[in-house]
Amino acid sequence: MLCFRILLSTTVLATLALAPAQAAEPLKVGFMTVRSGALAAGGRQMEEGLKLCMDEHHGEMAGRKIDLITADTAGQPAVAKTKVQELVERDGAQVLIGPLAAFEALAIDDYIRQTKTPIISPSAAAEDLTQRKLNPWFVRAVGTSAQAHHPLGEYAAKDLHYKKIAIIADDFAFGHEIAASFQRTFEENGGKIVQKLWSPLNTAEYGTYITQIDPDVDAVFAAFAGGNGIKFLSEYKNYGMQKPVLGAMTTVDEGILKRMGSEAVGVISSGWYSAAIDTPANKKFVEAVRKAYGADPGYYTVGAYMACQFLNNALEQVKGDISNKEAFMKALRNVNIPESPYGPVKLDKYGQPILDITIRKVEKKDGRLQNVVIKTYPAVSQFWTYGADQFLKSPVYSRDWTPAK
Amino acid sequence: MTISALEVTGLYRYFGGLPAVRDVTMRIPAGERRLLLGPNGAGKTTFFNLIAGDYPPSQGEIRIFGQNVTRKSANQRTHLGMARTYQIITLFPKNTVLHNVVISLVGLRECRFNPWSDLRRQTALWDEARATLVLVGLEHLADQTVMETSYGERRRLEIAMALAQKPKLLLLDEPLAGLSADERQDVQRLLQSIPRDVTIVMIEHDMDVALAFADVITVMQHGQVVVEGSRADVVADPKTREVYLGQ
Amino acid sequence: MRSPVSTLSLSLIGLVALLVMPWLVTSEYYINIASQIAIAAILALSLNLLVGWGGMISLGHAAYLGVAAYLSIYLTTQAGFGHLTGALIAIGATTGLAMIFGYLALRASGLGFLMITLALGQILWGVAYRWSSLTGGDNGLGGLKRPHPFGLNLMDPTTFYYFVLVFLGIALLCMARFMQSGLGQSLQGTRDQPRRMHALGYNVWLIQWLSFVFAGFWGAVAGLLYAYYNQFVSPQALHLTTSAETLLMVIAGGTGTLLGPVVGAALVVILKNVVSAYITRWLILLGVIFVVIVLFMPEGLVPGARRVLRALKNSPHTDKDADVSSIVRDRTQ
Amino acid sequence: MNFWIIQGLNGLAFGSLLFILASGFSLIFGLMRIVNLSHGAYFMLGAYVGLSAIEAGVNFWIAILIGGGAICILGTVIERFILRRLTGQPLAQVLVTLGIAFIIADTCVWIWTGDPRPVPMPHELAGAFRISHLAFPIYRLFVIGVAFVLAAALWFLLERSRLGAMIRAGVDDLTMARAMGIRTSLLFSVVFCLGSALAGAGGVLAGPILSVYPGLDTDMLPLALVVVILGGVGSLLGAFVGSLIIGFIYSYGQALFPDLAYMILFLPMVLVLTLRPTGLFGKQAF
Repeated sequence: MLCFRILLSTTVLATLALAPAQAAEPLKVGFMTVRSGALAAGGRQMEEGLKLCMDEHHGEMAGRKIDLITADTAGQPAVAKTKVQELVERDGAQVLIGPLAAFEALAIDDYIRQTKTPIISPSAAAEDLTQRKLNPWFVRAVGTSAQAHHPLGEYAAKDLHYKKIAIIADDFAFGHEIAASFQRTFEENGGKIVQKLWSPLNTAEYGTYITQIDPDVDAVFAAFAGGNGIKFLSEYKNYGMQKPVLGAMTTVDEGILKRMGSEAVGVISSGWYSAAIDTPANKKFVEAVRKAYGADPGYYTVGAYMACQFLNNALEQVKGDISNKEAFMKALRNVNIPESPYGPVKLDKYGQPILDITIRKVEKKDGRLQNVVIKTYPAVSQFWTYGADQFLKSPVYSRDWTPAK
Repeated sequence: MTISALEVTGLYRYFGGLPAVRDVTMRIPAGERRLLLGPNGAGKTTFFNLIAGDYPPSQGEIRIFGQNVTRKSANQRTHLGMARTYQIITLFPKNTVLHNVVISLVGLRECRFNPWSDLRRQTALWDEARATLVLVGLEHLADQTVMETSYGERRRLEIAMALAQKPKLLLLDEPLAGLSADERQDVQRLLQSIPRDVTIVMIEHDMDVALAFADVITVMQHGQVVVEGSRADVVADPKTREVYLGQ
Repeated sequence: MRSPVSTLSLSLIGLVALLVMPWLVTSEYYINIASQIAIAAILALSLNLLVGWGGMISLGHAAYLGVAAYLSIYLTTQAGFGHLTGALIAIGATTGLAMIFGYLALRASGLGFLMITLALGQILWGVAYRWSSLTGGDNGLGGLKRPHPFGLNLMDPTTFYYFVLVFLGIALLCMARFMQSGLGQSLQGTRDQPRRMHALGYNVWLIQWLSFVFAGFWGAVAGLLYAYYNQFVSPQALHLTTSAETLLMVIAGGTGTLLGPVVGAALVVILKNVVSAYITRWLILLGVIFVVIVLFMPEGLVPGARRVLRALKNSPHTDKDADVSSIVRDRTQ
Repeated sequence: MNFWIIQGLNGLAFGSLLFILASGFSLIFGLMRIVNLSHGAYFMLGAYVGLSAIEAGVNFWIAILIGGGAICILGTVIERFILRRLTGQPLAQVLVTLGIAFIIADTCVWIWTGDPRPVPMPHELAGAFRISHLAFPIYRLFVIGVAFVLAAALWFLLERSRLGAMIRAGVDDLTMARAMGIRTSLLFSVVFCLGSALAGAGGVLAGPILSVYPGLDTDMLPLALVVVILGGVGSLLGAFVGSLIIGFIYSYGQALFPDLAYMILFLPMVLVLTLRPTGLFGKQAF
């Protein structure tokens, strides 16, 4: 209690103090990651991305030392809740980065509102976090599930001229949202989703599903998260399947692409990031990651890295003074980074970045598999071309969004 | 016509195709002392278990005091006034002697379903249990755990637990087995002190004790009744000798 | 024999410590941890009823936690019920579920019982995951506001802590009464000698079933508090690991004791939430602690500590060798 | 028609995997009455060890032996120094094996970083086998073959060998077996080693299909339990038939009732257990 009071009083003092006086004090940033359990791989990549960014800034942003406090949520919502309390109440974190999974982010959503703690999401892609359940203290440093896959649907119909596609996706919110967004733009451009297969997240083997795929389709859209993409693609090949595969961003993410073999070659996917994006900013970033960790950066690495850059950008706008939280939030929503691994980034008024979405194809280059960019859709909004109002009128994408025909 | 305490008709029980009890029919009038004799494996204990309701018969009918209990479970039969002891002593070893008797008493009372009222405070129950212990001469051991008592004392406690329920039909499975001569006398005296209106069916190997005790004797072999009759009849019957000597 | 006086005095000390705790700790964070421990303790106590006194090892106890939490949140945030109605329906329905689950699970005993409870738990987890229109799928349900019973502001961590503590107190009282009640004694009898209990006139199945339902009821209470605490529920609450953790709390603390599950709950919650901040590989530590408890205090922490204390008391010269030897002697008995 | 054939093959292949996983569990439970909740962790650790061996340049077949051998050693050590001290305390054993499962799982994240890793399959078994329109992975056919060979070998071991006679005697009546002069202590170690080795080797063998990832242990353990419970404990035939039934339920069930995908394995188990608490082939209740 005593400590807590002291903490309170320092906050009060800080509020009263002038910016330069405060600059001397380190800024406490709480970072929620996953170190144990099934999501540990993503957690580690997040830590790597964040560390890289921190090192780039030599642990200082806008003249303030950054005091990074890391917590392991174990990928469990209830633990995430305790951990966010630990970071905010006990350790006095003033800004949060994390957590990894959407269900963790949703679990702490109420708490964030109550404590009015600015939080930057480095990976959770759930649509509603920046849409129907808008949280004024929440900003996302990655795309939404649908943001990356609206373009792919259009591309599949217009550029690849596919007519009939079967979807197989992880049976959880992320998979539902990706599948529905792809289906929407694909069908609006004349394609037809003839089949939707939902495999449980913990599906032991995909043989049962692969053999159900309609043989008359032009292609299969496979939307998987975590390690399921590895399993699916290798089994797809072993079952002698010939139909081309379209992937979600996470199906062939660099984080798992490094573990794949020839089965991944040729998979076309879309995303807001590829390690193969050919810009100086990204080349520099990829170089650094390869040097430090010996692998290409993927979804989680770049997400955490960018979350950290968002923080830096916002801090510079307020000159390191976050005593006025509203002002800081405004700065955070005003983040504008013209050159980043993503490309140019700025946020819409919902706290969601507007991003270049690339269509990528897995190819073997320089002795490793890469998501080579074949087309770029510049400055894609989370609402695609529908406009926020119209988009938000319909309910969030779900498993039953539109049945297959 | 008087109602029989126990009436068994055409009772069969198979274990994996092997009959342990075959076509046993028996009628025991109220108040009778019946002895079951027979070599090991004759099916006596299986017969007991069928009557007690540990498992259902494969065929046949069991009536207790005129009521058909063939499909009734063991606990329901107990509530009809039946009690039994076990051949291999199955007490609650970590509890006190007195506590064991209380458990026996609670079995017939509604408070066995009460999740709230403290059993320790129901003094009537404990007094009654203590009185039963006095009856069997174990009151001095009331507060010892069963683990601390001797084999003979446990035998008597077995009987006390059965008697505490004030049964009208008492099944005793070898109450004298493994006892020393002194202990036998104690138990024997105890058995003799049971009121005459209680029907007793007893399995026992000790011929002298058993014969002195029983009104009617049934000899079983291979799951069947071989001889049935008064003491003298059974002893005189050549089939009895065959069962015991001629195998 | 344990001495009732020292147990009582220890419990009193514990009670006082629990009551003044909010004044001693340095941050609301720890008060929240204490609330979590108390909620986990209620769940562990209810499981202990089955495991400790009934000898029925259940690996599906998260079912009651999760279902009550889902129901209360769904009813209040989606179906428009008030807090009290929502809570009552949630607890009532969950207890009803325990009636059905008990009916199914008690058809088997021992490992079969364990497996049926596990399977039923997994089925519920599957339902929560799949039936996303109702449960929110993996995203779970949120948006629950804590109620304001009797004008209490439960949003305040300290008030909430006392609120939970009252329930823990009632739970402990009920468990203590249960242990000594006719039903509790009967249940312990059916654990040790089911056949004998049958012959003594006990309907073993009914007694186990009633206890199962009673345990389910307390599981539901824990679930309700869980929902209020987290203001959120996801399939994780129904997952096998939650059941397993609860079982670990019970066994580690000491089965068949009153305080064991509370201590076990504290151990697991603290390791998972507090120690994990300092030790990255806290799961390994958790595993090692369980192995060590089983090997050196197989009866659980609470009875084990009692034994060690007794051994210390009994040796007049508290020299270390004597202590060790008396512990060893105890063990070999 | 094709649907029934291909899903039947899928079920057979998955059932075969389950048998390899569950046979060791059943063996250990049958003889020693130990519910080894670390069995899933053994399976995962075996797969990781095998993977590391392959990455170090070892041939796939040798890697299976290495995976099995490593887990055999681990299992024997755990049996000798931990489980043996807890004979006759099922609760303590449940807790300790659960604790060990935690330790193994987290150690795997520690050593192998938590990235999902496919185990490369031997080149000679890659690709699909085709008859007219049907295509089926050669590796899965191979796994089906392995399961049948393993079942036969285990049957031979249990029914025809001296060791098997001792194990059967132990399963039937432990005290009797001791009285007959069987060194049950050694027997336990051998059986635990064998059961663990089956889990470890099974992990490597399953690797190319399942790949290895944190959580593989908790995904697989319930399946092993389901198989053993459905088939009946301590019965080799039960484990075999149980595995195949579960395999078929899994493949047909997921295809025919996608809404029940998450529960498809547990519904039949509840059904069987409530109707026949000894399992399909078990002689005794648990």
